[in-house]
Amino acid sequence: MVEILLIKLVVAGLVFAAVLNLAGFHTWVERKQSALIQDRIGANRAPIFGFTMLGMFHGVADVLKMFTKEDIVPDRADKVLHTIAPFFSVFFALVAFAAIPFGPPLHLGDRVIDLQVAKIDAALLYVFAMLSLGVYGVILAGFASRNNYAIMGGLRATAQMISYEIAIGISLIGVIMVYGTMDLAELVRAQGQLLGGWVPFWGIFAQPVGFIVFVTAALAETKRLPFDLPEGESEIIGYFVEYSGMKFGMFFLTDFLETIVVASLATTLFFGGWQVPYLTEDGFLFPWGGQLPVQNWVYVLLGVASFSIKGLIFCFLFMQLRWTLPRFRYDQLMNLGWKGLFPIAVINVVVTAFVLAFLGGSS
Amino acid sequence: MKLTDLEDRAEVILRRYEEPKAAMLPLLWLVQENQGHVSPEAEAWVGRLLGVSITHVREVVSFYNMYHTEPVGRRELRVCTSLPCRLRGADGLLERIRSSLKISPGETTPGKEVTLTEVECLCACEMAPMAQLDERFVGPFPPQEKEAIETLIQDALSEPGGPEATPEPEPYICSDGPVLSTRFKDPTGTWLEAYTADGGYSAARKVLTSMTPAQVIEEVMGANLRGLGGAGFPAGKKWSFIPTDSARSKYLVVNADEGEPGTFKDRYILERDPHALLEGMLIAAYAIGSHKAYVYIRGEYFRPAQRLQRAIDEAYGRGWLGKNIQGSGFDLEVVIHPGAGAYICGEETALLTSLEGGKGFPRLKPPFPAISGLFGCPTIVNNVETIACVPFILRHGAARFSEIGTATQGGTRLFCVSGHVVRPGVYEAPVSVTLRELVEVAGGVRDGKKLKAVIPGGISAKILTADEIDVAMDFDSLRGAGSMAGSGGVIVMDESTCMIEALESAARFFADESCGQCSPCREGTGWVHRIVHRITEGRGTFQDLDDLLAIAGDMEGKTICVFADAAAWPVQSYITKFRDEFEEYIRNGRSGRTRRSEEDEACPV
Amino acid sequence: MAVKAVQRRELTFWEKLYIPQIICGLKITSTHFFRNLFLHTAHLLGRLKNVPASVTIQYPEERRPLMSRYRSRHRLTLREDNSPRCVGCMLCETVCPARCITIVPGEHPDPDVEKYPIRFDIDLGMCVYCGYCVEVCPEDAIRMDTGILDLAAYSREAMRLDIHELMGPKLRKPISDCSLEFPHICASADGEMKGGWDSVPRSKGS
Amino acid sequence: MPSLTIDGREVSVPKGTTVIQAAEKMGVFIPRYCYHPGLSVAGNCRICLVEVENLPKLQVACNLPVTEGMVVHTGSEQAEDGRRAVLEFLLANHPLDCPVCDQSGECDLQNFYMNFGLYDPRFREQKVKKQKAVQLGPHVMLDQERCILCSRCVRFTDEITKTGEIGIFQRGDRAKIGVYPGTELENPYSANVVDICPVGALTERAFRFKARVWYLSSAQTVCNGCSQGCNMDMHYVLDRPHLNEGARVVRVKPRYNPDVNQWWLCDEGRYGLEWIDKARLQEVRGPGDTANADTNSGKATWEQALGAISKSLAEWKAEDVGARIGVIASAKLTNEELFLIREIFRDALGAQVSAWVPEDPGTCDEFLVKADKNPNTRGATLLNLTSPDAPEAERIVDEALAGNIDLLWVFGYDLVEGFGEQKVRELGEKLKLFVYSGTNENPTQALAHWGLPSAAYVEKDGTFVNHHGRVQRIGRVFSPLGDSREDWRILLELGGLLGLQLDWRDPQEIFLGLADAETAFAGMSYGTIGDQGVEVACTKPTEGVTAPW
Repeated sequence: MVEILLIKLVVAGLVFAAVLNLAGFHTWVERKQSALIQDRIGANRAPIFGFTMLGMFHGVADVLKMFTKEDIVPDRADKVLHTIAPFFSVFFALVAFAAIPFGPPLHLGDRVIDLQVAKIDAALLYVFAMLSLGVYGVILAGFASRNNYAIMGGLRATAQMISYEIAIGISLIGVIMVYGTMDLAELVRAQGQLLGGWVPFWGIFAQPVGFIVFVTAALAETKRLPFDLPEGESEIIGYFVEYSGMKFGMFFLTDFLETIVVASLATTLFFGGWQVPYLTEDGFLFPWGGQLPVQNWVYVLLGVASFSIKGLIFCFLFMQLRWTLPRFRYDQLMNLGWKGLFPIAVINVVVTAFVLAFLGGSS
Repeated sequence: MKLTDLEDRAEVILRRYEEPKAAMLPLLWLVQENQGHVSPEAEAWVGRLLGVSITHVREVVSFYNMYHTEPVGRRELRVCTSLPCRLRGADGLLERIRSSLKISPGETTPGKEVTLTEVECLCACEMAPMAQLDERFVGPFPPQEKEAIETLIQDALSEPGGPEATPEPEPYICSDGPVLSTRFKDPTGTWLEAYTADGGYSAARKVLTSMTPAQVIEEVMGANLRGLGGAGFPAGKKWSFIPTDSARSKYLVVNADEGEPGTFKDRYILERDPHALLEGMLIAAYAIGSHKAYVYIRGEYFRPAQRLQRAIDEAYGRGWLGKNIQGSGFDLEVVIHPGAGAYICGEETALLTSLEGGKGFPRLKPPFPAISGLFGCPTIVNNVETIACVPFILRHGAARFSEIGTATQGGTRLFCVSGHVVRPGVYEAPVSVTLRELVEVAGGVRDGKKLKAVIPGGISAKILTADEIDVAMDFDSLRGAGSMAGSGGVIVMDESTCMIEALESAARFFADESCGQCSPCREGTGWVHRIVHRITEGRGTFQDLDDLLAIAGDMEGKTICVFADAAAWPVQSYITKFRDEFEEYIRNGRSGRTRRSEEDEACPV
Repeated sequence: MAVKAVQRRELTFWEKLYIPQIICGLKITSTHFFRNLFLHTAHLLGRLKNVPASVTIQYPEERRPLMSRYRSRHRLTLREDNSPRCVGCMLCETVCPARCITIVPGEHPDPDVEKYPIRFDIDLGMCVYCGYCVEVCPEDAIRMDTGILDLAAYSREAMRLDIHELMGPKLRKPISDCSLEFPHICASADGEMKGGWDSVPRSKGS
Repeated sequence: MPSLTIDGREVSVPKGTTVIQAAEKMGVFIPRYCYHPGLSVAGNCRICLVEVENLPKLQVACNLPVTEGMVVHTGSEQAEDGRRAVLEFLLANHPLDCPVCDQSGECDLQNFYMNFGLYDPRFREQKVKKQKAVQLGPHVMLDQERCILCSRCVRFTDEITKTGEIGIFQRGDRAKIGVYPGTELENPYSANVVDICPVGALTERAFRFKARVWYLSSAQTVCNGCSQGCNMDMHYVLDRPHLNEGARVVRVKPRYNPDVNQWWLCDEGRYGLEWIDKARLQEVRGPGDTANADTNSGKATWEQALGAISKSLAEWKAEDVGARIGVIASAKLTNEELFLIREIFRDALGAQVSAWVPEDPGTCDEFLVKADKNPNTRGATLLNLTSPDAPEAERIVDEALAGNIDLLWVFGYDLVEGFGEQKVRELGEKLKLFVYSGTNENPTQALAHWGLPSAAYVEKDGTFVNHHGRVQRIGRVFSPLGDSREDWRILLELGGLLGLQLDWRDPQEIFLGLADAETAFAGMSYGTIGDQGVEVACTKPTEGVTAPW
């Protein structure tokens, strides 16, 4: 029992460390990526012993700065809620990772270790529950600040969450219908099959429309451009207007964490999670009949790498979108959510149901 | 001599004046004669005697040129560099004296022998270029006559009071005109006997015994006698302005502050026929009911003042002045008041202010002097020559006088001809004489040169070119010709004259002599001089000529007295009539004629 | 105001779909991204140095040339004897819209100069760099041509420049250590700058 | 009464009036430098040129007596041209150093030049060099280059002070103003030459380089330096305290009042105002919590002070022994305050009240300076607060020392100066309550039980009556410094605490009450007093304005 606990702790620690570091790394990526897009150089200072590492230490400096900055709590703010809100945000963004499998089970001696922090049957529900709860942090921050702009930001966030949560949920129904499970580990495993012997049976192929709806709505969930209306730096600043120091940093962090969560989810749901095409537990089984047996640890490593690369590609994509698209107007946001994504998702479910009925449980 | 030792003499001087402050100039003269200069102690002493603050004494001392505030040499050599003298070589003379004495104007020789000063017109233009050694006029000293100049310098370095080698000047006196100059040639004619022998004082006797003041004024009016100081205001009319019903005392003031460059006629009357002036004064005083007359003589006229004083003393002795003159019951006192070197005091109100012991500031008119003049009392100010005409009128009748001249101006005038003529000097002629005739009478242009221009009435008058001189010399004709008769100083310029340098000389004179009261004149004269001076230094621009005309125009008619106008007229006339020459000078940076810097003694200016 | 109605272009179906348009956008940004990524990498390896990958100027190592009329930090110009040209006319203090200039004039030993500043402070924290002070100065005594752009300090007090600093733009030290040639050597104020805002009682009426 | 036309409008003026006066009367301002209504006409600046029909030349308006039917144009092209020409001449040798000139901003040369000037100067020559920064006397600096030789100052010293210190030396453009070398411009009115100087040639040494005039605000007040009550404008600066080392009053200028001071102000009054900003009492000082009531070492609030004082006074009243209260008022207080003191202390409490304090007479002359240095002695007399109607201060002090008075309030008067420190110290020990209220720190204040800071006279409204019986408003210039309060406010609050029916809220209302109560002031109000004041009804022609005009 203690062993299991230890193993879980190690896995949880690994996820925690990876995700947080990735989030930190994101600040650098965002700087550099935007710089490259805009023909700039981007962060290239903050040397440590003369090394600048392409400006990578700026993130470190940022963190140090945020920790040492004066923490301001507005006079009329609700002190407790104001303090709790950022922790809420970060916490729910982090715990969402618990249910995401990031690799195939690892055989260590005779012990099988799931590369997933928590094996939950209805993991999908859990993840979305956590993501939905994240909005509480935003709302609390907005209300506790006692600042009109903050409240406005909080309200916008709430409305946006509700509008897009529905689209996400419905878009995923198709996935669930196709794979018949809500356990993410199962879902990933199911995507390991081949469709017609050649094409991996990934969600993207099974549910292309669902994917688009999901990605769009999930982006909205992250409150990043082009859906950053709750923040809206150029108009209302948003729910964290009254935050400074590390509390602000936590909202900032949440932003990146959510990006990673969404990227991970998209990978898991639509791109086969840790699956590598044609790679099974026994090795590569190419459709043309070729075979390449691999050790279990290679298999696991390849799985983790696959998951990571897919996730990073999504992160990159989201970032690229953020530096490409301008912000939506609020009415456009609502139109898109309610009049665009929602009906499309519903139609997608119906069409999926029909297709499944016709195929008659071929999966 | 100590100041305390002068108190008695100061007392005598103070007694001459109605108000103590009026004794300012004589007292300062007294101090300077005895101490060589006016020291701060002396200023305090004078201020105390007069009941005037020491500041005001210093004001007066600093205003007049002839007072020294610092110790000076035992002798003073004043070299005139005004236009008439410069036309005949005053610059060369000054240069010789400077190089010989090794001092600049304003400085004193190290041994305190002599102080050299450069002065504006000493009104002895007939002996130009000339100088004044202490109280004596000496001249002429053409620069080429080196020996005469050396002699003058030796005299200057000798002890005062000793024998001097420089001869008395011998001015050319050809004039024996009908009215004023009949007695000039006779060196003994200044004595009372000689004057009475020539019929003098008969007019005065007639007036005192048989005429009323109104009749006298009537007679003078009928003679068309104009004020010959320069303004040309009918003398009789002026006299008639004196309020007859006023109980206040009335004053007659004779303006002998001759200062206009090119004019020297009054000096001849004062020196050679003082009794004519006294008789005229007696008649005039009778006509206006005055019992006190002042003669304001410019400070540089030492000998004329002495001659007049001698005549006055004689007249007192013979009962022609003082109480109950010749038993007629009429009283008249005459006081000579010395000026101290300020051209502006020739203006009648400035003369009155100066006479009252102030700086020579012209007064605002109204009120006019005939209503409120000297000491606030009705006052008539007349020029020496004007008054000297009066005996003739009363003796021979107004008609005789008036028919000599033109319809609007009777009689003759003493014309002072100077500059580039063969025989500079005083010429009496009827006022109807033309300018060309005058120049010819004076021998014409010297050295056979061609005539270039003539100033008909003293330096202030607008210049006339050689083509314009066929004009009668009375006031109205000259005004018609665009100039003025002024003081009768005719300055002749030949073709070698540089008009720019002539204007510089005039401008310097006016800048130097402006009293500084009214702003247009104070600043304008200095401004004009600086521009013209800059042109003579070769740094002129064509814009300067327009500026000069504009400044001159702006100065005109905006001041208390006509000094500013007088300063503006030469500028306007020289530039408009000789613009080509000015432009050529500016273009070349120097005169196209002769340059002063060259040692060219034959062609001064 | 005239109102001009601009007809919006009706979106085509493909445009309404968003997705192709988004992809177009992504194409543009991605082109830049990958091109620059390639070039930067090449530059790191010392290749293709002549092909620029960015428009960035690396301030402070690289600086763009300043326009001659650029308004940088102020300085007080000097006479030949190293005393300030300023005559203390206070026109700059008068014209300053930010009221950042504080001048206390004093009597200069040379009567032809008459006035000179005992004190001349500019509070850069308040300055709006409008340059009016330079425009208005009748003596050309103040200029904004030092080219000093990096104006940062750790306190508001440190943003206040006194006359010593304004005369020698490098100098920032106590007056007692000052070696600048002053006509007065601060003597008329007993070696101190007088009349500071802090020493002045605030009047209620103002 | 000849009538003339100026700029198309007809006006009738008394005979002998000059055109400049006639124009001024009808509101046409003709520029002037040398002309000053208080001095003789010099006519030398030539700026007041006007065009008169049928006269060939431009005339100076300052010396042109009006004649019947005269038609004057002040703004015609000819007149403006003439003025422009004159201005150009005036500026020819002017150094044009307006930026460093103290007069800049209130300079007639600057103003008229802006109106008529040739902005492109034609004068390109070397200017005449004259002396700058010449110290003429204790109060006046001279800049000969800026001088336009209008001779106003010369005429002022000749005609008004008759001291003749200033003169114009030399002639032509070398002419310069100055005093005789080695002498000073030192007469009791010397600073007036600065006021009348139309340019920056004469400047005040006290004001020199202190501030630019456009920083100054101005308010009307009267001088409290002596019983003449000269009208003046107080110039102050509140928003640039570095300029004047924190003092609010920068300078004062005389304000024209034909019946009091004309255009002039004495130097004593002009420079005697430092006390307004220096060494002021700014906080209420009382016995504090210490049992020792004989010191005022502790800081207190007004509420504590007035509460304690009124309680003591009320006790005395309850015992009906009012005569044991003594009040030494001051002729430096306003009529309103003296009236309140009389109402509260003498009439309501039955105290012995005196405004008659021993004081040595100061300097005086036959012009403006009066020996009585209190601005309101006449007012105190009219309110019967001086002998013989009231006891002298000396008697009150004696009675206090004799133990007949237990409660003493001194308004502003420095007892130590009048009676010696020993006596006052004794007073402090003997008296049950010893209150001092005043503006500035002095030894008496330190010895009183309560030291109340009161506002300076320029910090409150009110009226003074000058020696000649003229009631003048002093006008409020500043708000009281620190914690200090106007005396009338202190008295009104005290009256309220004592339960007296005083229905006045401000000096204006108090004055109306005073006008009702005193026949000398009958019918007056602040409205009728106006800027120039009015004479009290029963003016005794004691000593009139014996000015030399």
